[in-house]
Amino acid sequence: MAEHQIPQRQSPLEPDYRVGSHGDFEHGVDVILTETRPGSILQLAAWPGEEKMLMSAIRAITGLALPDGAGGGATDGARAAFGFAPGRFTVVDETEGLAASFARVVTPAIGTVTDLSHGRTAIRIAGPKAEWVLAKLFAIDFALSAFPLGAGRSTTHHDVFTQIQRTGADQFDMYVFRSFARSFWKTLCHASEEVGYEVQ
Amino acid sequence: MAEYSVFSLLKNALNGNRDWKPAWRKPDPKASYDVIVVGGGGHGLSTAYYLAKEHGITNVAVLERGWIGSGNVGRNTVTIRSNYLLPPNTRFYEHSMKQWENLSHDLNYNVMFSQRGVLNLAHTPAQLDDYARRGNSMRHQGVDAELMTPAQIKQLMPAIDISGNARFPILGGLMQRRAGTARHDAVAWGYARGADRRGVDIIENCEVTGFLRDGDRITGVTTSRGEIRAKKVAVVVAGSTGRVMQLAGIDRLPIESHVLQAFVTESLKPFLDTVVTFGMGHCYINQSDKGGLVYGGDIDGYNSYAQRGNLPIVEDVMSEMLAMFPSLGGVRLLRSWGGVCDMSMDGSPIITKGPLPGMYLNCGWCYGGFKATPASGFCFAHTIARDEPHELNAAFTLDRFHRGILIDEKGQGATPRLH
Amino acid sequence: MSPRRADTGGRVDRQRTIRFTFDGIAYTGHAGDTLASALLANGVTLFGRSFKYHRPRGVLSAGVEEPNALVTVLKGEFREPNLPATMVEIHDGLTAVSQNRTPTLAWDIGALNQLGGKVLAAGFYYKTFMGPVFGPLKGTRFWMFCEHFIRRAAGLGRAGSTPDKARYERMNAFCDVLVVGSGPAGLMAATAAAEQGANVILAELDPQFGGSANWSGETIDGMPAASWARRVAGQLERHDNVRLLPRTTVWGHYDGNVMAAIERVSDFKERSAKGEPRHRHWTIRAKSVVLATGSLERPLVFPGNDRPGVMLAHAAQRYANEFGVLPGSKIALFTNNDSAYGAAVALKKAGAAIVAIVDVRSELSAETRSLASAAEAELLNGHAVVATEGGKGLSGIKVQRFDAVSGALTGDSRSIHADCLLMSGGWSPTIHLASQAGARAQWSPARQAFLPPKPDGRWIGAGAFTGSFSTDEAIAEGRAAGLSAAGGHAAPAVLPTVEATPCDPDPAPVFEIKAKGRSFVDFQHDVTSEDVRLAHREGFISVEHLKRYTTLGMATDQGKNSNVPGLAIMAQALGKPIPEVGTTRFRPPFAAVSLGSLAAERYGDLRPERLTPMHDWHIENGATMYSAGLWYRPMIYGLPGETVEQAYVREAKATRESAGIVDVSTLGKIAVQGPDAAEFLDRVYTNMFSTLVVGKARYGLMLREDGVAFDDGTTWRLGEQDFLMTTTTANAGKVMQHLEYFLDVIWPELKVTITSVTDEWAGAAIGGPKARQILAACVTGTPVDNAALPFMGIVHGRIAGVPVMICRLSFSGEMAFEVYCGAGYGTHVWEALIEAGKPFGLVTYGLEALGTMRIEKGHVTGAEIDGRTTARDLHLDWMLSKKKPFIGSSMMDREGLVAQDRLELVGLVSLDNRPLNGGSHIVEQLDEANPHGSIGHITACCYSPALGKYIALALVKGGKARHGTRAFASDPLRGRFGPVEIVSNHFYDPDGSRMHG
Amino acid sequence: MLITCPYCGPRDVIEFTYQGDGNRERPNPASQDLEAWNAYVYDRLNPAGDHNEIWQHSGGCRAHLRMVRNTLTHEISSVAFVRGAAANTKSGGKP
Repeated sequence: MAEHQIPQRQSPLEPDYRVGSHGDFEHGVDVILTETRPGSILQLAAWPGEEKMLMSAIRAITGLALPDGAGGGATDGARAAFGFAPGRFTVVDETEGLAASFARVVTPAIGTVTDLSHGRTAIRIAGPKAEWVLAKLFAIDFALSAFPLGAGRSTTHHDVFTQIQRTGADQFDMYVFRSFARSFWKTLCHASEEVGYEVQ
Repeated sequence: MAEYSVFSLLKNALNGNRDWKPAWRKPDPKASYDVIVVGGGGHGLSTAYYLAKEHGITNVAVLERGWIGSGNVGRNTVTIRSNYLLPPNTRFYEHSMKQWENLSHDLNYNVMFSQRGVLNLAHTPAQLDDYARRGNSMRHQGVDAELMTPAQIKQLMPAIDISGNARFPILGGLMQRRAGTARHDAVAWGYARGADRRGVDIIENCEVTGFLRDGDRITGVTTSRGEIRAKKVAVVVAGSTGRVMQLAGIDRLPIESHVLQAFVTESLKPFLDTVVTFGMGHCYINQSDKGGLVYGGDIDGYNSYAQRGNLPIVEDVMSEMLAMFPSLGGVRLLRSWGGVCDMSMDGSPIITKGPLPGMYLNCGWCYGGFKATPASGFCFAHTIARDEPHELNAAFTLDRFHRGILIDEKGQGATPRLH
Repeated sequence: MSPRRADTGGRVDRQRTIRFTFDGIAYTGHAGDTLASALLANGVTLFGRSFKYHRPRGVLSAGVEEPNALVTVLKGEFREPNLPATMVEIHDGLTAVSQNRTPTLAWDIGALNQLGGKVLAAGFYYKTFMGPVFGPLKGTRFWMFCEHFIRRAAGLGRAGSTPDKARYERMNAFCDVLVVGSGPAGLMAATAAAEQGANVILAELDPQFGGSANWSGETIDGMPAASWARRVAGQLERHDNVRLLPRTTVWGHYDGNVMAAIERVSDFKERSAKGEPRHRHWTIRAKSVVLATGSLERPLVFPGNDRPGVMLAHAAQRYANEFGVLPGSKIALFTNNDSAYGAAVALKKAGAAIVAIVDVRSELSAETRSLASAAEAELLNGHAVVATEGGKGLSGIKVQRFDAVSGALTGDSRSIHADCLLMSGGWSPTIHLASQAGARAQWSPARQAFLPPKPDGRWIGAGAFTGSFSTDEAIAEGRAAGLSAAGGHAAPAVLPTVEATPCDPDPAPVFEIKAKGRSFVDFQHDVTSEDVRLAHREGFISVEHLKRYTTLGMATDQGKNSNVPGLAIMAQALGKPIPEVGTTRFRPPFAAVSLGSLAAERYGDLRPERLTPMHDWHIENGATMYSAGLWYRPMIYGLPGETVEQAYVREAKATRESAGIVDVSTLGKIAVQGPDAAEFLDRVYTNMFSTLVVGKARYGLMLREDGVAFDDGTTWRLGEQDFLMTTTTANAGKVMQHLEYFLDVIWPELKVTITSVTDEWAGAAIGGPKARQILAACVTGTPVDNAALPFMGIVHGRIAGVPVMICRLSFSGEMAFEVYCGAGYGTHVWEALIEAGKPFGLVTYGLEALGTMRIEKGHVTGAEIDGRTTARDLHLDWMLSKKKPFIGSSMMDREGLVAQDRLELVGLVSLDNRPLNGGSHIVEQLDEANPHGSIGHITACCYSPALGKYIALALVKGGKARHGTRAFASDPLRGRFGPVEIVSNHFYDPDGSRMHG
Repeated sequence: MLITCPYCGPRDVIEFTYQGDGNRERPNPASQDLEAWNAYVYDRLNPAGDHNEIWQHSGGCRAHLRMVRNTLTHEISSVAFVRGAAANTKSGGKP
């Protein structure tokens, strides 16, 4: 039998991922939508009292220093991490294999590592109207003062549970369940038509 | 008091309608009664009516905190049906249905019971099988039920979307043609007038503030209008059961009080002559004789006595309604309101003697109490008069929860918000 | 002469002509007109018909409270009924039609209802139609017969039947201060809050900010009030922390200051931009709310008060000052208060003649008298209007001397020629939003109105909302409210100065003139003052009984016009003060709101679709999809010409003969990790998991706390502290919540993490005698023989280069394997398996074949674990460990759960070789004509290719004891009756030799 | 209704799942006291006024919260994690 290369992962959005400008773009493209396709998406959990240990592990492996506080997070472009629940963090890396790195460091005494690299789909919205479009879908305050750079939020658009991280002044990365991703993508595109959007 | 009829209407019209008398008296409470019915809602009034009519017990007072019919009998979405799955429920509600069929005549009051049919839409083959099970259960107990095809449904209600590309296409439905709607307030008023004509005292603005006791035994009530004694005290205050029973020292019951919202649109030319329910979620809708669409959905899902709900349910219900009727996007919501429901631990009611000596309890109607109004009063009156349940309410005991003899129509267990 | 456009005045753009039609007649108006103002400008007086008597009606108001002038707007096939013409902004191409008339507005056959007159009084329906005691129309049948005709005449506008193409959207907003209403009070509040640095949203239901400033004719800071308002709004617009929302009605005040509002984004446009919604449903979470919602003028109740041409006084002032429209040329006024005098002066200025001011009060202030002189009006103080004259328009009024204290009319009546009568019965503050929030209104005997109580911290009021009707007060209160809402302090400031005509805010307590003729209280519903008195006579005396008995206040204006007059008439009949009759609590919405906006993005797309990684493959390969909850799953992969039954029989047969593969990605999957994971599983499952070795899986059963069966599935031990639990597709979410509850609330000491990994893994179940050979042909990195992969064993390997996890377990009863890989590789692995299976005759199969094979095996699913059955009922009692407590163990033996007559799982075989139906019941004695005696029902059924018979699973009383006996399937719903044999639920390969291999 | 989750801040009620009366005590798992089990599963306090109840922030951080909420006004007077608050959230402020 022939040896195979590991294939490229299939995007759940494919048939509905239409690169180009859409909606009311004649008046300007106010948001850009992309699927960022990171190689690794992990969820890390610390036992009560071990949160600091876990945060140091995150720092050791990703170089990201998370601020204290609920939803605190950081990003350096290639990697991102944020808290999404008490003692729980999402860590994302462009490259694959992050789970193995963490498995070595996050001992059973500290907490657990759960690999969701396939199970979550990462969608980015960027542009001056990003807050406006997201506010159509999510009942959280996207203003920079309420949702600082790097911070993460767990919320829901009807049935679609979503983690959102602010990765720029007008840029947000959303992590949704893969099975819902296509439906959510269509909803997001629909909501973006008013401001004109481009898929890259 | 005069009979109502087309002749009395004509005679009074000629008189400028000046000779009409109050539909029920406004008596002051007496010092004691044979039976005190706490709660002047539909079930309390019908209990008093049947105590008088069926059992000759007329020395009865109905005590109402506000105005009669101010609770759920005047806040529901008026659906009447007996399309239940489990035999204790089917039997009970079918008895009620038979009472409804002659109720206007019985009460000499037009409660506008209209057997326009109730249709439950099914959206998956599994759901259709589920409905078939229920419909067949009804048929095996002598209750009418039929399955309808999408084409038949479309014929019945042309505005409905039966297209296959709907998110939840309609594969068919379970129809009970004898089911329908009634004018909710008229039910309270009709029973009040009927009870009053048989000698029952209906006492409004009379809030029960406590129970009189002789040892364990309940011997009467204290009220905002003084003490009233009675041989028997019947509590029938669904929606306020927790509050009233607390006055009797019972603070834990297999009941949570939840708020249920209901909605009506602006008046439209009638286009929907059947009650229809959406199967992928929870939404039920009918169109009143005034033309408003009257509809509702799930309870808000948390304990509340506030008769006021919140926005998410409003949005859910509208979304589901438009999934059925996509042409109604421009139709406008006129009014919403909330009622407080006794959500029981298995979704079925309680009609029982006790739990204290001298006391009788009727509660736990979840959000299906309106259609039960006649049978509930009928059975409760029987239980009060004979000190034992009628065979129709023998299963609706309070101890069934602990004994595990549940009547769990939805199979959700002790999670009231899901019933 | 009829209404007309004045030569000057108003904010309409007279340079821009707009063309529209009403009832098929082409009209023109100006930009800025409402449909009402434009039609008035064209001389139209007849706008609609009332609900019950179909009486001709004109326009009563100029705003959201309009009860009479309701129209349907047509957009192609789409209809939007019941819109107040006063709220419809005209645009080119607007097509509106009148409602509730047959055949035309001018000649309406429904007006014959008026002949019913006194018979049709309140309560009419309750007193007749009870029907005969026998015959075809006995009981309620007679009512239904009559109802059929009543419904034909019922209803206002007609809803369309084509789907609404418009877009509706939701918008979530957060702010420090929401200001509702942009009159002088609202503008001042927004400015003050904004200057404190607060995030402010200012919502105004009209297109123009300014409220009463737009038509009061007053002067603020030396400029016309309307100009002042425009300037302030302009300043607000320049603040970064202020969002201005025109055309936005705040209609709901929910718990926690969650405010619901509807913005009419593009209704006023001929065409909306791409992606632009028609309505936007705003949900605004405001830390504080300033209610500056103003007040509503009340009609007076007197005979003929509903004739077209009778209008609220301030409405006429609005038409003149905002739209440059005169509602008449010879105008009379009828009032119980000072405010109408300002209207008289304004209309005089705009070019109308004021023929008379009829005031119920005999004593008037000098200022008031001078206003009457300024209007050059004959002042008839101590008088009342006792009749109106005319047909579909007003021609005159009759007045008589009136004593405001006794209500007595004396002397002869006198006719006055007038083509328009303006009335003012005082003002009611618009307290709806405060009332929705739970505030109890308080009656002010001075203002003769319900006023809001003291602010409760969530909201604060300002201006006319609080009963402070002068602009001076509005400005001061607005500023104070804005500061307070923003948490600031009232710094001394120079407030804008107001020049206004003096106006006593207190009306005379006169609501009704009792004279011969019908006096309307609720215009739309035709409730007269006599109806209110009839309700009193019959004992319907509490405000709620009054409303329900007469339908007063139930019309589309929700009592905005009728509420207080109705209460006042009842109070007088009872001889009690008004507040003792009761106060109505207002409910959302403040004004009617489109259903589409509330559904927003869910309109047309109710819930999201959940797709497996192989979804597109299934579609491309001919699968018929089945919607299961939110998921889509292949039902069959039909060949051309095949029926569903033929397809699943072929698929199941091929699976049992060679091999089949099915997508099982939808199964719920939960990662259970941590040092206490095994202990946790022991507690939640009825059977043991701590004894499970790494690399093996076990079938588990969960009960609810009450001892009833909950869910089942296999759980795989991937590591000492690492389990993968699977659940049924339908219960995945519920199981997750159930586990989280116990971990968080009951056993917080357990170190366990649970995570939904349903979407992480693509799953394919491959089963059949050749399944192992197929795996052997494509799996690398691990053997898959019996030694390496025994029953319930787990191995890790690769397929087509992709890491996979394979567990040997079986739902079909065949030698079978579940192959899991990262979801992103799902299609890749699926295709590799299919490719590998080709030489072995591998088929893809769907849910129908899956169901068939599980029925043959007697496995249970949601149809049997239906929330009422116990482990014993399902013959799963062997899974109930006696060595440990588990969830449900203490309650599963209660008397009701172990009773003899419970429904138990059995198998059924059709003895007449015809299909059985799901949901069919089982009886011992067949009685097709009169079905009865059900002993159970069929939960699932199929044609069994393995047995060559139609079989079913059923829940039957007595269960096992009936094995080998005959009964009948009884399905009256579908007319299917037939004999069955009751057998064990394990139809096929009961000892499991095939799956153990 | 807004519920202020100690981790996520104020969120709409739609994000939360009601888990009922928070006054119930689950008997010892090994207990055979059926009355105690029955009372735990079926009998609920149902006061008109302040109510001690359990909610889950199922549409957010998924933590279970113990709240005191008034059933007449829906006002929430206290919210806390059922499980001891994680050190991480103690050390920081609200989001």
